[in-house]
Amino acid sequence: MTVPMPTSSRKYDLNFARWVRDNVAGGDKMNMCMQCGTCSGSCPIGTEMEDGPRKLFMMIRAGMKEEVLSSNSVWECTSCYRCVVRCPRGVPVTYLMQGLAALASKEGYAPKVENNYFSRYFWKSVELTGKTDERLVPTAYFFSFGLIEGIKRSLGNLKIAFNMAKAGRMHIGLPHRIKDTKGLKAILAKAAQIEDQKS
Amino acid sequence: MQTPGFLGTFIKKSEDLNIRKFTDMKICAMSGGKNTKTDPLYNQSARYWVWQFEVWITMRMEAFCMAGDDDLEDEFAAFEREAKEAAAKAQEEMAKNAKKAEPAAEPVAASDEPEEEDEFAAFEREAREAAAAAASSMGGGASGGTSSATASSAPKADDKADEEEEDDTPVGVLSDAEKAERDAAQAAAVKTINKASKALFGATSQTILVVGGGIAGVTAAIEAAETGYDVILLEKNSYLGGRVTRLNRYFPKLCHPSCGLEINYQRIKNNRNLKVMTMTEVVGVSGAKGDYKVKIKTAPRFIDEGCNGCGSCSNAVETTVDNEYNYGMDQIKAVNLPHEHAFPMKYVMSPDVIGTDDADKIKEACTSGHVDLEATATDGDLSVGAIIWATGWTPYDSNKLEHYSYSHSADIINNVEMERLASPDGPTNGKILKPSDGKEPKRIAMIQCAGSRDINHLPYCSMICCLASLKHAAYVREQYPDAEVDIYYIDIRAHDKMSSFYERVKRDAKVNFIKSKPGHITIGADGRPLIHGENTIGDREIYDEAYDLVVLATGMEPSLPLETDFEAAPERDEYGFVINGSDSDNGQFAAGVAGGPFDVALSTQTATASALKAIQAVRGN
Amino acid sequence: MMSKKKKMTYYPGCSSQGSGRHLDESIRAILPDLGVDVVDIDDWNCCGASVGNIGGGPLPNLALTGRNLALAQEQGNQDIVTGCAACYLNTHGGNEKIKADVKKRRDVNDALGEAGLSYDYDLDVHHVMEVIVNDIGMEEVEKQATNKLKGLKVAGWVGCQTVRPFAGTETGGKYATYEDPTFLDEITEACGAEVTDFAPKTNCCGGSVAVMKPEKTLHLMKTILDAAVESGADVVSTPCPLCQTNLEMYQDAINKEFGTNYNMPVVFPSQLIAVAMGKDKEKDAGLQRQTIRSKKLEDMAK
Amino acid sequence: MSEEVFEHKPAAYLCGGCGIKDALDMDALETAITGGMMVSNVKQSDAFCSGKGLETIKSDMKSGDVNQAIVAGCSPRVMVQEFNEVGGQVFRANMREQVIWQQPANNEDTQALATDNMRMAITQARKSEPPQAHWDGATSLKLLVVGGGITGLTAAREASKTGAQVVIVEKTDKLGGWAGKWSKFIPENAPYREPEDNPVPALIAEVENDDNITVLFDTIVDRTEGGPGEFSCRLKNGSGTNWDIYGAVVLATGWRPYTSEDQKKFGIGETDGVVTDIEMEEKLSSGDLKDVKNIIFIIPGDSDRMVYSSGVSDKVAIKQALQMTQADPDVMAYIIHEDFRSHGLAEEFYRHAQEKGVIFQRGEVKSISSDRTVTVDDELLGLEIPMSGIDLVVVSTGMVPNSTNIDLEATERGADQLKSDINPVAPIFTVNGTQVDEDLAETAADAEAEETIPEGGPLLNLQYRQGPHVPVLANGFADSHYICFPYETRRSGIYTAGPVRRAMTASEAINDAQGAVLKAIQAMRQANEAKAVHPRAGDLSFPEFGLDICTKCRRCTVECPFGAIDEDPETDYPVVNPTRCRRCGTCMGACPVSTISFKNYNPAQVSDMVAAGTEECPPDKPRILVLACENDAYPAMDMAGINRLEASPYMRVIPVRCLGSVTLLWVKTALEKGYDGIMLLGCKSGDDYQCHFVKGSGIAQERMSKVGDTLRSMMMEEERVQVNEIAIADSERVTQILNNFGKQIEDIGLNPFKGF
Repeated sequence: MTVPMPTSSRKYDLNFARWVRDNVAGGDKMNMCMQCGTCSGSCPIGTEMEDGPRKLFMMIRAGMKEEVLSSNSVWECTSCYRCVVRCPRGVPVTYLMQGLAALASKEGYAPKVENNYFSRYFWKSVELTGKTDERLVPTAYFFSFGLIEGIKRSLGNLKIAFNMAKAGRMHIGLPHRIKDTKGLKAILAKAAQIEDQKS
Repeated sequence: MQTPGFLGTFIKKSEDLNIRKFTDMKICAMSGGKNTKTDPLYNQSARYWVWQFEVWITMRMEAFCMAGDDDLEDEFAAFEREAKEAAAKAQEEMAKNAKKAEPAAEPVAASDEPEEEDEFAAFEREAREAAAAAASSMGGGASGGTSSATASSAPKADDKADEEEEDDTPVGVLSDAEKAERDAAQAAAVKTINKASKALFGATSQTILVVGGGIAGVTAAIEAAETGYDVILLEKNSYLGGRVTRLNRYFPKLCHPSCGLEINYQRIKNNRNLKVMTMTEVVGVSGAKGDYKVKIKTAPRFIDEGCNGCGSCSNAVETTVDNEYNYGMDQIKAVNLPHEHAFPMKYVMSPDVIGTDDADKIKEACTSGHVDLEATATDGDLSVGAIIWATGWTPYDSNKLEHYSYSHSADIINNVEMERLASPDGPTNGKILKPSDGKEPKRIAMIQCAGSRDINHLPYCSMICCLASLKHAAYVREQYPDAEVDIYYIDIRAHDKMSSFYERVKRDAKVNFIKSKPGHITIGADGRPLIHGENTIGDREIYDEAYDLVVLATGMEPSLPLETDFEAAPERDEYGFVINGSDSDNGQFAAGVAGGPFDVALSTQTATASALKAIQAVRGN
Repeated sequence: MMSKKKKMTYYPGCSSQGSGRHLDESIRAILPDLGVDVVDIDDWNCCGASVGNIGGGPLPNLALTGRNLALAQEQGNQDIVTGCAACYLNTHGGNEKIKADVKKRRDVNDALGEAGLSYDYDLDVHHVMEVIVNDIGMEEVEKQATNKLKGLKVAGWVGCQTVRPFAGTETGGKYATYEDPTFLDEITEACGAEVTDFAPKTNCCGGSVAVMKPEKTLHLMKTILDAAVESGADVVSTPCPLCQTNLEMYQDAINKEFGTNYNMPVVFPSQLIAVAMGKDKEKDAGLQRQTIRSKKLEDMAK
Repeated sequence: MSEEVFEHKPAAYLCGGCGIKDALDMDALETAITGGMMVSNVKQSDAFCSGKGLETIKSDMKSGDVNQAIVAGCSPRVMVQEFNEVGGQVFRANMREQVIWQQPANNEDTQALATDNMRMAITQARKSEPPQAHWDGATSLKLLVVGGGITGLTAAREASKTGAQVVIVEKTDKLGGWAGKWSKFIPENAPYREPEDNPVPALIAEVENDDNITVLFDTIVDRTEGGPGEFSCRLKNGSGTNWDIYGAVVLATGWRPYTSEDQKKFGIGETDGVVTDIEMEEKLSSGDLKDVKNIIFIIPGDSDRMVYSSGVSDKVAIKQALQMTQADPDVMAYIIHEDFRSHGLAEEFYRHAQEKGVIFQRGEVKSISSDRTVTVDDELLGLEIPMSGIDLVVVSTGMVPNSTNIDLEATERGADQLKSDINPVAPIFTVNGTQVDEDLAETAADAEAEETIPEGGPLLNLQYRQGPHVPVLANGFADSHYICFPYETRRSGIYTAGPVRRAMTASEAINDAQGAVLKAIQAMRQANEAKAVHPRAGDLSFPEFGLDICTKCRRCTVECPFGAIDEDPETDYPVVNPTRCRRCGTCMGACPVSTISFKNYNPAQVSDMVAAGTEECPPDKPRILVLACENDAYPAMDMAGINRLEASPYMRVIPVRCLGSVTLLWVKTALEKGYDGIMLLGCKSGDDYQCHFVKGSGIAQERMSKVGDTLRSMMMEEERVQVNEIAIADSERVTQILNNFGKQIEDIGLNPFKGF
């Protein structure tokens, strides 16, 4: 059954919590949070997050959909899994952050967030070649900010690229690709289709 | 990651907490002041004179008895005069006081006062009768004269017709008919009593076994024994008292555990139904309710039962071992009395000594021959009808809390170690000092739920830790008026009556409460522990705070291992707590923390209940 | 220690073809001698990493893992081993999800069916560190490490995803703790090198955020470098290719930002083992692939 | 009571073990005993505690030549069991802990101390007789249970199962109380996750079918006289009164709902769909909740309420929320709380509720509008959140203990008694010598004490001199020595159980009832054997009153901490209720004419001991009398010995049962006999008392505070008599205090009466 994303006229939508529980990966565990702060306190870049996972979960309970999906916190996660292993209630915080980011991306929130671009180009590369190209993904990502910004960011990394190439750690030439790109594409399309049916 | 705003929040919060603090108020006077307030008897200025007079009487009385007949007349006359003077003075004082006390002057005020009046009457009567008695006991036969001598100054004490007197009479008077009813009921009751006593005192040959001699085990054992049943109490350690004997004080009264233990030990010493076996563990249980066979193993003490505690053995050696009583925070002689309050007060020798020169020195030092170097562990079998598991708890292993760096800093300790630091018989003689350098800590953090309420460690709440930390804050604040204590918590779980203790500690402006479970602790460049986390209230803040001393409020794990090879093992929940036998009725019961994470009040409560259940089991109910 | 040679299917991961070539090379160099023969998954694809969950969504991301697992299964049903932390986390985590959740299993197989593949979920996925600790054993490493790295001081930096969130779990091999793992130091010692007192063992370098927004994560790497230098280390050893690359390539940026002067070589434990086993310093240990090179280590290498 | 004349046949046993013989001149000691002390039968041994040593004493006792053994050796606190077995009265002179372990060996002063200790012990024996049972009548073994709720029902069933006859007095016409109405119970059994079925109906059936149990409905206890084993109770119901005799009482009168202004602000009873958690139980039982899809439970965090609800309300809210989601998984249940107190294993219950989708929010509810929009000041978000679309709001109450009968009018005497029982602001800890919440202590003490005095009349209407109520503690909870000895009250034989003691869940009350029953049965048995109950359990001694010189001053009746002494309504003489008595001796200390005594502990005896301690004192040596509480101060002094802390050799220490038993006679004797200073060491007094006899220590301080005037009138310095509170762990402090006192006395100079 497809449950539409709740769109309530109210600012605080008490059904949002349940919707997240049923529709976001790991959302069933979100409710186990007891607001202790271990996750945000453990986060290596907790200071960079506006809200941090704990507060996000509380906002979800309070039904603050807009604020949750437009929070920068979901995009800052480094996936270090410190919060996951420390969480006294077994909440898979990292997965939830990724899930919320995916949701925000899908729902059209936070289009200007850098990580969103990065993950999009990353996925593009995977879809096309079956592999991540360490050259192309960052470059595409850099240029996603516009031509000037792209050149600036690329130049900033030029020395790194040079060093890497010198050490033989930068692949030169056409991107690596898997043999069965067609099969992979079909698999991913099917998976995306199944996923769409769910939500 | 310095977050200066954080401290500001602290200070603001502290001020809020202390909003009701009025600095011009003085501490309530200790006992005198309080009694004056609360006890009507003492609530009169005339009381002063009553006491004064009492001292007189006491001191004179014997003088009369000693004095010869000849001196008596004079002595007595003098006494009488003094008594009269004192009485008059008291009356005057009383009158003055009464005026002050009843400005309302309502008619009911009269009935408010009889206590006072009566007191005075009694006071006078006392003088009269004491004198009469003194005189008559010496065969003076002056009773007539005596009563007339004092009667003039005293109202009639026996004037019971007075209604005010009646009101004051504590014991309501029954009519003759009512008395007859009561007496008939009493007489009738006596007839049925023999039958009842047979049922209640039904003899049983079965013994109750209590495993574990901490506060719960001691309580269960002595309560059952004082009810008239045979009890064997096993304790793994060389002394009774378990965990609580290593606590400095109890919350919320902040009194010493040894105080209640001493009473219990006195009870044990005077009870013939109870047999205590120390250094003994259960290694096997088989059979069923009413007929359990319990295999026990007693470790060698190397000092036999006859030890009289003289200590000459200990004086004979210099070798030391880790002091288990102080959680290894210091050393103790290899043959020792584990602590000053150890019961039984008998020495114990470390097995490490066996085979060394010290062993011979020790043997030689004990002139009464109570050292047995050949002692070995002995096995035994007990036949018992019911078993009470009072095996208590073990502090959760702080080393497992890797993110709190317990093993990386001497100044990160746990709550049981804090108890020892604060105990007069602890490694620092009760002075709370930083273990790293022995200096006084100025800033102390306490971290709640260190390993509790955590599915990676102990999923349950250990119940005691919040209150223990509040108590630890009190220890610190008493010793260091300038020190600041920060308590990091998820929820402060001060249950039922204990919540007023929390409310009161909160009023200390230098005890701060931060709703945050810290993420981790690192060691700063200056060697001080640095706590990292998120303050969860309001505008969340990520903090890094340095402390001189960090106390991890670790929780309790049941000591009885979850897996035992007992044939008839007690039923257990998933954490290893013994499930009380009330449902399965297998004659095995839990007392204290063996049955769940409890504080001392609940441990003694459950222990008393377990004694009843065990008695029912051995009675065959 | 293993009595018989173990056969495993090897999943190199995307970094093996770029930034992490020296990890790949050193693993391939040491494993057979230590008793593990490896065969690559034929036509393996990307694991999806962390950002795959966002870019592609949970099920497509899981399907990537499913495809690798299905290929490995076709190839002879040997357990999978990988050296990359992210590959391990995704492949092992995905595998466990597929095993535990009937619905996910069905969905993944539905998707795999589009390419004529299927996965019966009876493979296990291991990290190469887990294999070294649990299957090979430190004794064997020590025995074979004949070219002892005497005097080399090594700060063991485990990073995040190698141990989190699986190293402490039953299926993850239960070979290390999350906060204070010791295996890296044990490898260092087995190689005859000296372990330095290095506290931020499991600190995060910023991961992919470091690639995207280095300005937000430079201080994380600085903390690690600070501690390494403080401990007197000659090199930092880390099992994670992203950690290695980040910490190595951002040192210039850190020096610029904080006015420091760091030039700390960052190597893989497999490189240390390779050198200690007397393997070729370039072909096997890949020491030439360091952008910051350790002369001390290279001098010890054969 | 028939009494034979007791012939004293003392013998002294001088133990030389533990280094005593190396530190003391044993032969000189023996000579002193046979000489001045006039005990001819003296034996020496190296270990009287050994089998051989004990055998010596035993055979002497058996021969009939000896019936009192005075053992000089270790402290009376050790080897108790061993010496208890010798078959006669044993007196102990502490030569070890408090002599040779604290004094230099082979020293004149040490020898004098040892000799005096022996002299005092011999004097003690001379004025002591073996106590005999004071009771030869049968005592009742029937238990009275007041209250027919879950606590009372459990108490009755458990007592019956242990062989007792039971009467339950229930003031309504129904058994079960509050708990009987609950739809489900909070789980107390593993795995502690799901609400459990209500056990009360089955329990009621069990009680009703039990031949040992009688249930009296619509009945209250109108009057209670007597004591354990002989409580004469008049029970009253609509049709009249009836007397019966009981051995002990379990008070299980339960609780009533707490409501505060704060709760009223939520519109309970006004706004449709806002109910209390108690009303919610009825709804859950009746199933009247079909249309409720969104429900909010509010646990207000106000501190006044906490003491009545903490840890209970939280579990109730979880239970009810779980019941809602179990009935209909689509229900959204919110719990708004501050500190969430699901302590202990109830954390499982909390987690389970979260698993089931119950949502927990931390914050304070600001308001509830008429359409039930609940505005929460969410602490964690720092925002006010309006939660709308709510069908039902449930507000937690609390449990006010029924430590009184609120249906009855309070009497003035009763109120006075309760007021003097309560001090909610007893000192807890001090910072820089100031109580931490001194503002509260000063300003709120009286106000709060007034406020927390429970309303209503007495539950048992005790015909005790000290008032009709069972004593209460702060907030009206029934008396309980609630850490170490939770069932001990200041009224022997009356045990409180269940929520009247503290807020607790119904399941917890079951356990509590079991404990109280054990104590009640124990008290009945002890009374039957004429033995004292806690803490001097088994003691056969009891206070005897020489009424011939009694002045009816009422000191003893007023001061007895246990209300054991009444006044005869006709003659006004004190009447002791022996089974109520705990044998502390406070009455003895109170009596101005010293006419109250125990066979083995009496004013004359200790007075003589005091005199004996300074009998041979050279005129130039100071002597200090230490009267030390045997429960805490004396053990602390022993521990000072164990720790080999050096002490002044001029102390003469006499352990007393309780400082409350110290009579001024002893002080007077001491001053007359030339002691230079007197130190009384007792336990912490006051509301947070550590005195095992509750008030003894406080009373002693009160008495002694007046001695100063007398001293002045004798031209002596006030400082010569001091009282100190000593905790048992104070071994170092007690030594310091005594040594400082010794110095102080030296500075003042010797007692001018010395040598007269």
